[in-house]
Amino acid sequence: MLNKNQIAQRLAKELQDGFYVNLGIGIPTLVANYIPEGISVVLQSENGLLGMGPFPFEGEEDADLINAGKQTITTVPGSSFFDSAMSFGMIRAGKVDLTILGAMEVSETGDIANWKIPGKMVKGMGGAMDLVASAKNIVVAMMHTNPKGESKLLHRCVLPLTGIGCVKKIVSDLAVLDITNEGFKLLERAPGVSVEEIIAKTAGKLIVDGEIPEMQF
Amino acid sequence: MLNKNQIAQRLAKELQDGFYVNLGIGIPTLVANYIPEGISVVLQSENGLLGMGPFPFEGEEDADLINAGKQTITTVPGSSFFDSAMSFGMIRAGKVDLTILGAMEVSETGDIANWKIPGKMVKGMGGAMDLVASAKNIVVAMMHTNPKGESKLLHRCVLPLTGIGCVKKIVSDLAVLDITNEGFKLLERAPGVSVEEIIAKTAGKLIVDGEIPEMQF
Amino acid sequence: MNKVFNNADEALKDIYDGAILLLGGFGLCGIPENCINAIVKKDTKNLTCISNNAGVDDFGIGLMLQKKQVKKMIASYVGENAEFERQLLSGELEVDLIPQGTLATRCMAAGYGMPAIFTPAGVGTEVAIGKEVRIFDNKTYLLEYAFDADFAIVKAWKGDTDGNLIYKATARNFNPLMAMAGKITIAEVEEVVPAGELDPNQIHTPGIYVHRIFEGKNYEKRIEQRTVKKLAD
Amino acid sequence: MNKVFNNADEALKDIYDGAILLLGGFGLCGIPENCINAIVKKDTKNLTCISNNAGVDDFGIGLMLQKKQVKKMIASYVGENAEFERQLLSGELEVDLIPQGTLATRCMAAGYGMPAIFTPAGVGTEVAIGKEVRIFDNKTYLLEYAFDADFAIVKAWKGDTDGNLIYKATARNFNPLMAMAGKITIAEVEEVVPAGELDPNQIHTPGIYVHRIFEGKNYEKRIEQRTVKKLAD
Repeated sequence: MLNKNQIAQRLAKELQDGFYVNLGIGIPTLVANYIPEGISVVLQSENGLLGMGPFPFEGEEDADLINAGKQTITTVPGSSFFDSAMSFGMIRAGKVDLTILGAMEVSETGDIANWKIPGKMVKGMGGAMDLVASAKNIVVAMMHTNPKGESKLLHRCVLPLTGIGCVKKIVSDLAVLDITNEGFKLLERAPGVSVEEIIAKTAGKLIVDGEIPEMQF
Repeated sequence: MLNKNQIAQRLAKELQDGFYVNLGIGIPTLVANYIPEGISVVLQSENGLLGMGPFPFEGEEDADLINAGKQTITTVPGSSFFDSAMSFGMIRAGKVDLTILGAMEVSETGDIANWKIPGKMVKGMGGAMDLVASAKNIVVAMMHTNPKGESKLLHRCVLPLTGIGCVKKIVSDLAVLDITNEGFKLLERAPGVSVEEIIAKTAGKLIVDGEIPEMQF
Repeated sequence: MNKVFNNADEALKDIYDGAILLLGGFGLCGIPENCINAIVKKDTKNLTCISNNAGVDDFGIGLMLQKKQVKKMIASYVGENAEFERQLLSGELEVDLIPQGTLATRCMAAGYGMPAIFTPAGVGTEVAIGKEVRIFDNKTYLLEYAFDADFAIVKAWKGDTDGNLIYKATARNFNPLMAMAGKITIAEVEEVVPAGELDPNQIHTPGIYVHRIFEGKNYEKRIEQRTVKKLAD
Repeated sequence: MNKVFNNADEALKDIYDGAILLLGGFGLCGIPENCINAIVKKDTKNLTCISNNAGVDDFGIGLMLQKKQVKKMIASYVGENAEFERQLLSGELEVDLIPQGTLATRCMAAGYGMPAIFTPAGVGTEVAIGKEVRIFDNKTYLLEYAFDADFAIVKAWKGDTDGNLIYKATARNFNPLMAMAGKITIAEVEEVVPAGELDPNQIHTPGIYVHRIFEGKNYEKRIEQRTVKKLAD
């Protein structure tokens, strides 16, 4: 079973040289720590920045320079600032090559729910609905099950949806899966995790085709 | 009968302090020379400038700084440059207080034609269609008749339209007229021009109500 | 025509009960601190606030929520505010949560004289309920209307006496969009300079969109998530 | 990933017969001179050119018209070009004249992922023929579609190796809008600097929209209407 940093590390393998990438809050943010050698990507933050850099050194924080998670950050050379309309404009126009975000539930058809638990939690969708409706390449970082051990990879989502038919791939603590026309397709399993465990913890339709390799980092 | 500069001079009386003004090509451009003392207006050029100034001194022309008539110009303090989408955005949103433009024909209902003579001339509408469709206050500068002496203030326009029901006022070489629900309404006559001449040279419905004063400059 | 005011109280003196306000900022970044404090002091009521976030409990729009000045909140994310959640769950506060890009683009639409725009955000979700749907080139979009707000209240870095504004870094966010979208736009800036001092090539919001400007005082610029690297890292 | 090319020939080497091009500039101001000359040299045919104007007889897009490379021209104003008028009247050239703000906003729509926009420009005129009409709040609008162009070819003042662009004065005009709207965007600039040299707060076109950039040579920057004041004035 992967920890959060290992999930981020595996997600980083989805990056390609020259990609513009939007990383959501939580595990996706950690992906920035694992960008492979020799690959250059530009991080987009939907509050109006291309070319997000690492956190600032202590004492160098600038309240006017934050990411979409409201964290103080820095910029890298070649960065640019713009307003929120242009930010979501480039997202809607498909200029962002890869979007990685978290999810509470994903369905076997690629629906995603991550913004609301009726009666319990209403934080709002932020930019997630725009991102999932627009990005051509959406990868979800999530735990395979909830704290009670129930699968979060479902036949259909139970929670209010963020977007429909949009998720292309999932990297969970247990596995890497594609979303195909036939359902979840198991691609890789986490080190030490058996195919049987993944099958048991995936409620939606799961395709297991041939030998499933262990993830490489 | 007014010459072009006098028409411009009369038009300048429509300016109010703090107005943002778009001046079309031809006579309207000359209005900038007659801005009344104590009044400050900001000139918008739809190719992307607020705060247009006078022509540059010889030798100081900048090919990157022109107005919508492609003339070399300067800027005044407080000017700003922007792209054409924002330029027409502010026009559509009604932020420009006054638009003065030329016309080939105007109808008694405020329709305007100024971009095309079928079979003869097709230069294009440029920004005129956007301006007349959006501006809340459109004043036309024009000759009352064509070179053959035929009225250009018509019951209905004959030439292809630029916009419908949009012109609020006309300053011609003979008269100042409002466009009202009942047709052209004569407000002022040019020095030495009789009401009878204006009636004779106005083909559209003309309301002459009481004594018509001579224009003041 | 003078656009320059002495302070927030003067710039906001005609804000009235029941007004619809656009309030700039993302989180606590680039929010109009002086204006918000002035509205709290003035105790204007029944406001509709359109803003990406609702501040935190004791800063930003959170202060207006504490005083129950807000009737309705239109935002994309409100997850940092216990009082907000309380008022929402108790039904005291009307809330319309909308996608962030939709929020931004509905402001832009108002500023650009476009009555409505199409966006795919929210298709197939509860956001789409009751909305007009249209397919272009095999993709489904929602029709979303331009905001119609009484006042836009924004924060910029520098501004000039003609109302031209320049924002700093990610404090830009929604501010230029809201500045374009208000019937009356009030900008508070860190520094007001005479017209002519700002480079016309670098203006983010042309003065035509800004009706009132003043130099704000004592910016706190609170940081919500202070994330740092230690020098040793 | 390298975006920097040596010259126009290299940056444009995959432009093909029948392509749809967006070409920046207003009149002769801010036009991509080097790219236009390269397309003329390459003699690409059957092009659809979307540009506010069509150059003059012997400069800008006029050069492409002289060589009959243009099948269709989409523009707002073409009144400075005798060869254009001849080809139009003879039927050799297909022409779509559209309002200038519509041209600008259809570019922006493409760059912002909006399939269509509403504008009042052209309502009640021949521009409206065949177009969908819709009334919002008692005002009538036309539905106009985002451009779908193969290449956007723009001119900026400065650019960096990541493709970030800054325009100068009114040479900005349509360039940033077209830069956003191309499937492939090619920018020629007066000066290419290393990434990091431009102030991120002053970028007009973020590099995400720009696929290729090169430093143009020998700009003529012809002036169409040289209007001056004599020093004595």
